[in-house]
Amino acid sequence: MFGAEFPSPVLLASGTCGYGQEYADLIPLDEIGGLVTKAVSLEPRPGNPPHRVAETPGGMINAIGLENPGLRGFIAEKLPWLREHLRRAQVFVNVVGHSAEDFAAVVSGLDGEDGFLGYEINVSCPNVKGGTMFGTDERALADLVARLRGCTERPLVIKLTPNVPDVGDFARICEEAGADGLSAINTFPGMVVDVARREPLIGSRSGGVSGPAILPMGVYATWRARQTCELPIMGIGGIRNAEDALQYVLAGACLVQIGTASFVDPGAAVAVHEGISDHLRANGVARIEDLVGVLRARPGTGPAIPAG
Amino acid sequence: MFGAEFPSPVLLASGTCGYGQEYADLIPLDEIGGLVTKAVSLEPRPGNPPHRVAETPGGMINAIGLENPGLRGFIAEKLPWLREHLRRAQVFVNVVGHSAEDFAAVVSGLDGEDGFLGYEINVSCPNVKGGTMFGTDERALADLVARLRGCTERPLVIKLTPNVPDVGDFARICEEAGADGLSAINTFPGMVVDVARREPLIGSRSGGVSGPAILPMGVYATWRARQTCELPIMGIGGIRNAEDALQYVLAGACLVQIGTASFVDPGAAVAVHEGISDHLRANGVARIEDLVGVLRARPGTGPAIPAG
Amino acid sequence: MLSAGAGGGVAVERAVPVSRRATLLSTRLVARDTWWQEFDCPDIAAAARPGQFVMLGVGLGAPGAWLLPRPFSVGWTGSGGEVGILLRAYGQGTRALAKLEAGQTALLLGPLGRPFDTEGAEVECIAGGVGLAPFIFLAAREAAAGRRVRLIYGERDAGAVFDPGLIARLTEHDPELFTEDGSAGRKGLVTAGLDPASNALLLGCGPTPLLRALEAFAREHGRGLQVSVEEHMGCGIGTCQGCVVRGADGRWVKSCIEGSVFPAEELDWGAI
Amino acid sequence: MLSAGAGGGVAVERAVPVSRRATLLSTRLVARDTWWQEFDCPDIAAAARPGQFVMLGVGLGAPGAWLLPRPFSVGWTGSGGEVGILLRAYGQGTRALAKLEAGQTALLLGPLGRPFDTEGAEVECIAGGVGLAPFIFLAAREAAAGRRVRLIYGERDAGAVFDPGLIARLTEHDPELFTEDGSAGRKGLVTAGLDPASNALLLGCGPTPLLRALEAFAREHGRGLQVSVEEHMGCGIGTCQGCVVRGADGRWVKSCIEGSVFPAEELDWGAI
Ligand SMILES: Cc1cc2nc3c(=O)[nH]c(=O)nc-3n(C[C@H](O)[C@H](O)[C@H](O)COP(=O)(O)OP(=O)(O)OC[C@H]3O[C@@H](n4cnc5c(N)ncnc54)[C@H](O)[C@@H]3O)c2cc1C
Ligand SMILES: Cc1cc2nc3c(=O)[nH]c(=O)nc-3n(C[C@H](O)[C@H](O)[C@H](O)COP(=O)(O)OP(=O)(O)OC[C@H]3O[C@@H](n4cnc5c(N)ncnc54)[C@H](O)[C@@H]3O)c2cc1C
Ligand SMILES: Cc1cc2nc3c(=O)[nH]c(=O)nc-3n(C[C@H](O)[C@H](O)[C@H](O)COP(=O)(O)O)c2cc1C
Ligand SMILES: Cc1cc2nc3c(=O)[nH]c(=O)nc-3n(C[C@H](O)[C@H](O)[C@H](O)COP(=O)(O)O)c2cc1C
Ligand code: FES
Ligand code: FES
Repeated sequence: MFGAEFPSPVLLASGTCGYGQEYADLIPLDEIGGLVTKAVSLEPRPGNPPHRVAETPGGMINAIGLENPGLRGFIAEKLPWLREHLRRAQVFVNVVGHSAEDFAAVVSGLDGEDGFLGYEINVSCPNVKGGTMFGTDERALADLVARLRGCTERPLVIKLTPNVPDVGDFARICEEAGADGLSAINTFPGMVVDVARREPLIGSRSGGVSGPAILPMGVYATWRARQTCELPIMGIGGIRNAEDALQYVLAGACLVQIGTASFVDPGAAVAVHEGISDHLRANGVARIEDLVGVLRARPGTGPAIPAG
Repeated sequence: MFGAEFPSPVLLASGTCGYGQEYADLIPLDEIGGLVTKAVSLEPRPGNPPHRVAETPGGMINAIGLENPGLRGFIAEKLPWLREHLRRAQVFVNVVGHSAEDFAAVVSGLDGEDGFLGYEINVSCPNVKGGTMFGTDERALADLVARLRGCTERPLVIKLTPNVPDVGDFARICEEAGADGLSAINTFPGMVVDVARREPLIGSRSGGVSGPAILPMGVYATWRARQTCELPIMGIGGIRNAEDALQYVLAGACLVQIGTASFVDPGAAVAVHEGISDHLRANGVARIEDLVGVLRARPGTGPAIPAG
Repeated sequence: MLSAGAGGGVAVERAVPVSRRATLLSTRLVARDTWWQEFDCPDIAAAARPGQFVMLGVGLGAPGAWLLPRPFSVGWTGSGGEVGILLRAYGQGTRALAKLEAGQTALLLGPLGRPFDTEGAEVECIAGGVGLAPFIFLAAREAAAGRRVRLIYGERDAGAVFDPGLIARLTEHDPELFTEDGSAGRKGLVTAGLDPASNALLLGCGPTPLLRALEAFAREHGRGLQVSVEEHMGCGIGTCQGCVVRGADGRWVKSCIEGSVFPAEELDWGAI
Repeated sequence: MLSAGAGGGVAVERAVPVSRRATLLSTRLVARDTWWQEFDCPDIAAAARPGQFVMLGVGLGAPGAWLLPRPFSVGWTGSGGEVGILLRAYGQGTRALAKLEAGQTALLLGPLGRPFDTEGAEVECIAGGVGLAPFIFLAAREAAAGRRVRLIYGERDAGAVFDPGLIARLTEHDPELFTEDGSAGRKGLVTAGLDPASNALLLGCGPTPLLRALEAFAREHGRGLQVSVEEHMGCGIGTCQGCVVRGADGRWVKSCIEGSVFPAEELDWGAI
């Protein structure tokens, strides 16, 4: 997978594990599949005013504002730790930018460094040119992926946003433009109102919703992406346990990422990893690859209108 | 509002209250604001194979497949009951179609009948011409709304789908095309995998996710719609109690709809109605209109990147 | 308040459902993963008929908890307004409901669905697992009216068998017990208890394979059969159309109001 | 395992946090909506220092329940490995956690954050409401070392006051009590207890208006002040950047690792 060995199909999701260091004290990182770093942008970003996080029904909302030390800060302060402390765990660097140039500069600036496997491109952010998000604009996305493909031979994974009519279309675009894989999905835009104070609870007003609440949406997005392209998929969104993770696998994911669940239990990723191994053993499945996307049709299933 | 008196700002949401009759035995329908019927299509629809519903974390998934008795069946079997039994509760007929012609035929076919106030147009369904959903295709949506506007002088409310990059764009399109109001939001596409059987749990594979899980997304969509247009908005998605409903009101909704919560407690809509009244009284607010969209900015809030 | 019900072709009269917050009077582990719960719910107790069910949930208030109500057969009603439920913990929802403790409250919506229609007939009840519940209710009612039914009850093994003493006390009937491994009662499937020579009306409740076997038996021997089917439910009252099963005429029928008890001939057995 | 912590400019050594499923040994309603909970958690008990906190949650397994952990000051540690928490039920999460019963388990992540840095100093602790918790811990530790601190504790009214007998037993200190309505202790705000003549290091924990008043007092009188701030938290360990407050230099600082205890001069008081 991505030309590398993953000790497990379970990774920690971007933004929920920093740059690895803090979790290393809590869980054996080299026993899970690895991690995706917090977003790295060209310049350091200060992030949003508080409150930045709050609980929502079955999930949480966050608006960190992509706070990060920037490309140089990442290389100087964060990458050395990853390089020196991880032996088997694989690392993807989550990359964010406000323009294709930004993204390209981060990827080019990192590409000669050691200590990570590839990139996860976070396209859930506004494109200063044009105003739309990269991840919701077919043309901008295709151009971005093609451009980044020219900057690196490392695994280039595009993290899809679910805010589109059909994730499948965007999956195909990424494949055609030269991506090596997909991550599905990022958060949903949401808002929490503090009724007593009559103001948004979150400092930047709106934020991204994650956690179990979005589990069925993430599984669906993974399945759609699997219908339209051949790229390996990392399934993300609401995974709490092995059963949730296996929903993603059966729908088409070959790796999964654990985000919000780690806040509830720092051992969540390890438990998912062990639970998947148990499931494979109990069901006589030799390799997880044998389960990827093998969803059977239900008897009597025909073309149907999903909603209502 | 919509040229009519609403006894309360709380209505029952489409698809969760049938055509009113069953709930009339359980709650005093004339004390809440009214209801939106199950979708009505031109021809009867058989609906999807089971399972059609299941629980998800913080919500549920449904894939009923818009089963309904069709325009003639609705007029013959369902409308008479609504006409004869409701005195103060307002009724919107939820309309669905596979083509603009279908929609127009339902609206025209109903327009001369008594027993309802207006239409809620369900655009979360595929357009046979073109393949996209009406609700995610700016052009198709504008044409549809303009066409329906020509068919009726009754309140014409468009029910927005959240599966778009920015609900605000679609809200504006509806306003420009002549709609009288908006409903925000319909369900999110989702999938649940039965891991033991390795098949989708839902007969039609995917379905729509509703319930508290989508509360922050619905509040956000309401707020976005309020930013871009002046139309009255019915807030829908995950409302369990008065506080949830007031989040929608403060974000910009003047009416709210209760869907999934009625399954958990058939008295939910009545409780929300009473809770809102209590809140207004306790806070010395004369009319709920005084709260609509009055969200204050948090101190220190500036332009910000919502996610990550 | 009795109505003919909203379902098509429904003969038996039934009460209009009510929604009540009811106190759990007692709960008791009666077999492996299986609880007998009695709720204080006089309105439903007074109106329910055997074969009907309730939607049982915790409501919207419980902090952090989200649970759609789950359907359970009315397993018994007491003269003090008690409603008894035989609950087997299975997935998320039933595990949560099994944890309810005496003194806590739950929301009950009922009575729901079409009851068994046994008017005057001689009756044989065939129960698989917690499919026993509606027959406890039926047998108790019949016993109270001085009548008897035949009660055939099957489980996988002795550990799963609902306390026979309690069954006897509730129903004044002794079920004929079968277990698959022979660890209690007779060894074998519950269908082994069927008597080809009898003419009694068959009532079946339990897993789908059992219902199928009963249907085949009834067809072969020209016997009347009513079965209670299980399908996922949203509302329980006929509004959401979530609970359909395929009818003999090819239409989807709502199992919450046109069932959950159906005469076998109303169903498409190829699709059950 | 001691490290200097990942936060910038952090002087006091602190232990690496651990995540433990711990049994609730006892829980006791000690004031209106306020519980004293003791968990069996030797690792955290051994490592925690006054001013540090834990993230307390129910984990992922509880069926139907979803709860992000909430931060709570370590309120005391026992020689038997107990960790004491003073928990006031407020919103959804604290209401759920308040319902935990003895014998049930919860997940504790800790010890977290920067402790108070009081090395050798004479200390005055000013607590508003459950802001008392870290000072119970501090006073108990000081008492065990044969030292004393001044403990000033304010609440709205007598009903909210944490059982003085229990405080005395845990800390061997008698707090100077203030209530806003005078229904217990002296009438007035806790800041009325401040002594302009003293030179002791001030430690503050409680609602923001109290912290602001302390800051103004400390600035006016040239006194040292450390405060524990409260901000919403995601991870509690410095990875999510969810918990920022504005630092004196205008940067956002993570209150979970650079705080929650800050020397007053490190914060931008215009933004607190
Ligand atoms: C009319 C009727 C009467 C019933 N009577 C009893 C009874 O007396 N005692 C008893 O123990 N059980 C009874 N059941 C079955 C019981 O409702 C299910 O075991 C329960 O819904 C499963 O929920 P879960 O959360 O444990 O399972 P999960 O699999 O976690 O549930 C997931 C979803 O599937 C649905 N679901 C799963 N299995 C069933 C099922 N068999 N029937 C309906 N929905 C299902 C749930 O409602 C939920 O939406 C009855 C079912 C019906 C339809
Ligand atoms: C370092 C620290 C130590 C604390 N020590 C104690 C203690 O010893 N005893 C005690 O009773 N309380 C303490 N608190 C406050 C306690 O964490 C909050 O009361 C609790 O998080 C509120 O959760 P809720 O679900 O009741 O409120 P809700 O308003 O329902 O919570 C909604 C969201 O806001 C967050 N939130 C709301 N209020 C606060 C707050 N004041 N601080 C942090 N997050 C908040 C919650 O985490 C949640 O994400 C402490 C807080 C911090 C940061
Ligand atoms: C606090 C927080 C910060 C996040 N930051 C990022 C980020 O920097 N880049 C990114 O691509 N995704 C980010 N995400 C999204 C997660 O990686 C993940 O896609 C999402 O949370 C869904 O997974 P979950 O439900 O398991 O949390 C963040 C999520 C959270 C909760
Ligand atoms: C079982 C079910 C059926 C539904 N049918 C329709 C429908 O026919 N037309 C429609 O516009 N929305 C339909 N909806 C969507 C709801 O009206 C509502 O928009 C959605 O459920 C979100 O609200 P909630 O979270 O309060 O349920 C249906 C929802 C459910 C749960
Ligand atoms: S469960 Fe809703 S119609 Fe049957
Ligand atoms: S709470 Fe996550 S960084 Fe502080």
